[in-house]
Amino acid sequence: MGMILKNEELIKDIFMLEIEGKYEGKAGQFYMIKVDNTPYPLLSRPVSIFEITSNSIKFLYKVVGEGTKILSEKKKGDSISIRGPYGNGFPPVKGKVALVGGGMGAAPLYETAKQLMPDPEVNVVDLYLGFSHEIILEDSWRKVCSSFFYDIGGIITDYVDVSKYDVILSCGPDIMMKKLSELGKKAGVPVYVSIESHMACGIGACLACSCQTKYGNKKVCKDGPVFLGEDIYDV
Amino acid sequence: MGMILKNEELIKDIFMLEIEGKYEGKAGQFYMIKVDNTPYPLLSRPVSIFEITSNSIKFLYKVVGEGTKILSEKKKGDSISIRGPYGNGFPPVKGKVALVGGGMGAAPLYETAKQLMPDPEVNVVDLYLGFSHEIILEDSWRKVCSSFFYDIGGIITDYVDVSKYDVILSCGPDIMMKKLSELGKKAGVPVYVSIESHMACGIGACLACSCQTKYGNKKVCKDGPVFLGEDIYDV
Amino acid sequence: MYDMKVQFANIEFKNPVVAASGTFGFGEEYHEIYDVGVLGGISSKGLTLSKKAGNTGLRLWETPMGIINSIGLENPGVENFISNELPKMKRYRNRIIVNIGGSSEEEYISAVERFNDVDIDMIELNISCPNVKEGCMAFGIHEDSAGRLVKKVKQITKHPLIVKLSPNAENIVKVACACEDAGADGLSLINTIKAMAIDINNRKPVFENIYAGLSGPAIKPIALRMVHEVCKSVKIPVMGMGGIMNWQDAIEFIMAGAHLIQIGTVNFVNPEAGKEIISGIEAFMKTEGIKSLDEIRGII
Amino acid sequence: MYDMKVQFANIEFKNPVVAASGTFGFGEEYHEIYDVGVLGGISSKGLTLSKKAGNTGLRLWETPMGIINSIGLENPGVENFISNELPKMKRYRNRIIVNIGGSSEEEYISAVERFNDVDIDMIELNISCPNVKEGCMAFGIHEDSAGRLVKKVKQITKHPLIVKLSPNAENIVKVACACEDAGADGLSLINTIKAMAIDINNRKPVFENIYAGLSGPAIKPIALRMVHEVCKSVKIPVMGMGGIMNWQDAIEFIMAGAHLIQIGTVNFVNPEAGKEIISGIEAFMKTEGIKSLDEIRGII
Ligand SMILES: Cc1cc2nc3c(=O)[nH]c(=O)nc-3n(C[C@H](O)[C@H](O)[C@H](O)COP(=O)(O)OP(=O)(O)OC[C@H]3O[C@@H](n4cnc5c(N)ncnc54)[C@H](O)[C@@H]3O)c2cc1C
Ligand SMILES: Cc1cc2nc3c(=O)[nH]c(=O)nc-3n(C[C@H](O)[C@H](O)[C@H](O)COP(=O)(O)OP(=O)(O)OC[C@H]3O[C@@H](n4cnc5c(N)ncnc54)[C@H](O)[C@@H]3O)c2cc1C
Ligand SMILES: Cc1cc2nc3c(=O)[nH]c(=O)nc-3n(C[C@H](O)[C@H](O)[C@H](O)COP(=O)(O)O)c2cc1C
Ligand SMILES: Cc1cc2nc3c(=O)[nH]c(=O)nc-3n(C[C@H](O)[C@H](O)[C@H](O)COP(=O)(O)O)c2cc1C
Ligand code: FES
Ligand code: FES
Repeated sequence: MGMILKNEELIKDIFMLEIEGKYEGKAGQFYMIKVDNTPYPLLSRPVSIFEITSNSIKFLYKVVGEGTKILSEKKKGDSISIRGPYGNGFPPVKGKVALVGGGMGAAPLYETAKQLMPDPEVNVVDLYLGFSHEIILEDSWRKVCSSFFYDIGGIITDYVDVSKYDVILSCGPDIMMKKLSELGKKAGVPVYVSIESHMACGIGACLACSCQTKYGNKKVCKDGPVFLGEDIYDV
Repeated sequence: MGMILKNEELIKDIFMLEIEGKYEGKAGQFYMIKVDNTPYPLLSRPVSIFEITSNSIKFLYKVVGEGTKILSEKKKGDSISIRGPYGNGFPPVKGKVALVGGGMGAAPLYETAKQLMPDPEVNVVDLYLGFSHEIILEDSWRKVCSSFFYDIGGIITDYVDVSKYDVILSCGPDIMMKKLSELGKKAGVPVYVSIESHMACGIGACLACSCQTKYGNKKVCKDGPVFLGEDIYDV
Repeated sequence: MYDMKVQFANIEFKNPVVAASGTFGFGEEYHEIYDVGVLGGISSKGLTLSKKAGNTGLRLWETPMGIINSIGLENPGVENFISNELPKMKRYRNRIIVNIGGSSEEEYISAVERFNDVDIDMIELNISCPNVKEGCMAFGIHEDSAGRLVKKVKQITKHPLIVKLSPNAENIVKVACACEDAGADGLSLINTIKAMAIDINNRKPVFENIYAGLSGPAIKPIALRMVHEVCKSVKIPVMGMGGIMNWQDAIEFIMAGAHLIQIGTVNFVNPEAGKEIISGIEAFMKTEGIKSLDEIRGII
Repeated sequence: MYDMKVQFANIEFKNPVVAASGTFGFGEEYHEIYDVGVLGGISSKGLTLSKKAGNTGLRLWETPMGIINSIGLENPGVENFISNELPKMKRYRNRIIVNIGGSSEEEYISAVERFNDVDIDMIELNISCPNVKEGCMAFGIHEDSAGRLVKKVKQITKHPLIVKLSPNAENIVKVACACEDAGADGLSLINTIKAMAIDINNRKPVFENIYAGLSGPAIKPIALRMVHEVCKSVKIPVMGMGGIMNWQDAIEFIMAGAHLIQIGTVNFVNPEAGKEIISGIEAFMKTEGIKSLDEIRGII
């Protein structure tokens, strides 16, 4: 049980949730959030780590259905239960890195950029984000990367010159991540994608989140959510 | 939807809930309270009117199960949905009146006493309350009646000289109300009892709350919750 | 333009939303909350030939997103209904479905017969109530007994006859087909699912009858599956129900093949649900450009 | 003093709480959260003779207080289980129940036979999975096919054999009795209930297989009723399950007659549920002065 420090609507339906406490986790991992303290709804919602601070953890989430709606009604001071961190997170990288996010896929890239910037093995962290309606947290993004590019309503992959980078980390709609994986394959640049799946346990026991990969079925919650794009998409 | 002004624990597990707004209702009627804004739990909980003020309604309730537990976690400023007033409430009375409550049966007697005291047809309003552990709201009770008697852990009916009164209004455990009905019958004094039943609709449509009376089945939610004791209990 | 009308066994309903038997009384109580005339129809509380007092003991128990009831068909009897309740129901000017229960073939037949010269729209033969000790659900468990009863009732009734099926049937599709073969003009399903609760503190079953009937959103996924199975197997129209809470649920049942939908437990949760579901369906049709529900019915 | 031990088919369980097949993997993931050795036993993910990839498309859908799953028996196959998973399960030092699915009698028999010389405690014959296209649940729908299969398997297995029954059976009591007659040493019930959901925006069924299996608290009242009915009808011991969320639910199943209880969906809701249910039962026994669960088993 953690206490909510903030649950603020940034723009319509997009919220920043901050929970007090010392939490662990690396970029690209997620937590399972129980949106209410009653047993309803039964399942926790998987949400990526947005940021870990010294005394809190932050999540950036969008209200899309009943669970996130209930979560959005929680107030400062309410207690909430979360479990995690789960999943593999983004792999260690080197050189010039591009982070590409679409929609709520932006969420895990903040902590990712924050962790990569001071990394001596990493030279460049370019952040590309595609939003559908409006940019959020513009100043924050700028601060955690080498260069920040964004687009509203368009196709963010159009802006990314894949061949300029040593590795690409991405999260967003399948169509975006597939496109990137294609470009990456052509250019010989590894593209890592963070994918979504409906989950029950979140820890690898129920097989609800199985996804087909080149190497057979993998669990999104445990073997993922980050995979090498070409192992997931038929590119 | 009303806004919660107060939801305060008076003594362990007993809460006073105050909701903002202009509400109607007479003594002995009840409201159906939806304890949470999610669909869970499905059914609203019937709770007697404790007091109606010019800009709010108050309920005195005890945490006994999951629904009242959820309710007890609501905070000032939360919104809540209630429906009512339902039920018949206590009948008009005259002369010397005793109000006898046991446990949470005290709840509807506050508004009842408050309404009877200024009534020119009523001469005396004596209030007898039996608590199991501890008295609550002692000062409040005293203010709304002619004389106030209470007992902790004992049997409150032992204190009531039924024959002194023209009518008795009561609410509490069945065993208490049955006893009073017996005494009343012997003394020729009408005893009204407010009874409980599990409810679904609260308005007379589902027949969940049917109770057997001398005159056939009656609905606690609509024909009651107040009945003449001797019509309900075999006395 | 956006037409919610539905033809069901040659009767026109102004929209597909019908109040389910036993959850809406005879409409009067809900009419104090909203004009129940906006509903496509109302299925009456289950009636038996003679008045019934229903079950003793606790009648209702809440479960996770469901309720178990053991009302036991408390009702005023057919005669009282006709003289006291029916005239009031007529004021709502929507379809009146008379739900009939019974414990023997004779009882069903006498009750149904009594309505031959009474102005109602439809008979809903309840062969699925799990809450009465004799009869009722017994007829709905197996296709033979169901078919036999329906055939006899069909022979004597002048009204369109729909049969309300039990999810406790051994094979609900077979029962549905037997009812169709026996001449039923339509089907309604599902009634409540046989269920149980135990009061562990008193070490007793919650209900005197031990078993009672589960309804509400908890059972929706099961109800929807059964409605889909039955709709794929019969040609007569179906009223689908079981746990419908909102217009989205209603659309699911229609996509699964139901002509009409009935709403039960939700009336207790939100007494204005009927009205809201109708406007929700209408809004959905507008947004999606659906002119008639025929376009989406049974597309799954 | 307060003894939670249970004898089940001559096997002693240290307490009545067993993790249900398919919801607990092979224990490993939950062992990172608590010592799963405290459980009475673990029923393995459903195994088939050969490795299975399971179903494609969406596999899980949440419903009001329930979940529908369409995993489709994804599993590593018997051989892989024996070499890679079983050794790890042994570390927990509780009862190992091997859950076996199949699509033909031969497949079941070969799979079960393979365990004859393997050190496990019990075989749970899954004739009730609604999520595979051929076989499995088909065997559990009718008493004849169930009895026939169980008889053959019983003949060849050296391990105690329990049969996992389907709530989708035409008559679950008849299937239970047929399994008992065929030599089953115990029964477990219920598996998931056949259910459905529709994605109204895309006008498609949620699951590629259309139907899938409902579990969780939504179904508890139905599961409890079935466990009660079966316990009243057979002499062999029963493992009861379906929607158990806490120790109170567990006690209900025991009072309904179950020797052991299994917990499935609750593991997803609260991964420490197993541990908590065990301590809850223990505390209840203390408060009520119950020395052995025999005192309350089947008192309803
Ligand atoms: C690893 C991972 C990380 C995620 N990180 C974020 C994040 O940082 N910010 C954010 O806004 N969203 C994130 N999501 C998506 C988020 O989990 C869903 O939006 C959320 O579960 C929707 O719940 P709901 O009850 O509002 O929607 P409903 O559609 O009502 O949910 C019904 C059920 O479907 C599941 N579900 C629905 N959509 C999704 C989805 N896209 N992915 C997984 N399960 C789903 C729900 O968990 C629930 O069990 C992430 C998903 C995954 C798998
Ligand atoms: C007319 C009327 C007036 C009432 N007034 C008050 C009051 O002023 N203050 C107060 O504290 N309590 C009052 N009660 C009792 C109150 O309704 C129950 O304590 C409450 O419903 C318990 O809900 P729960 O979810 O906490 O308990 P649970 O036991 O978990 O409830 C499970 C289900 O049983 C029903 N239920 C349980 N106990 C009762 C009961 N005693 N009466 C009716 N339904 C019950 C619940 O409504 C719910 O549907 C009144 C009851 C009635 C019928
Ligand atoms: C309190 C109650 C009483 C009911 N009485 C009847 C009845 O008299 N006749 C009948 O055919 N069905 C009766 N039912 C069943 C409902 O009409 C409906 O089939 C069932 O509740 C499933 O729908 P729901 O989940 O929307 O409630 C009753 C249901 C409830 C909850
Ligand atoms: C995700 C999932 C996978 C399951 N897989 C199996 C299985 O492989 N074999 C089996 O016999 N039962 C399987 N079941 C059924 C459960 O073991 C159990 O019978 C059912 O879920 C009811 O219990 P519950 O409500 O506690 O979950 C599965 C259930 C779920 C939810
Ligand atoms: S969510 Fe259960 S295995 Fe991934
Ligand atoms: S609660 Fe429905 S009739 Fe009284």
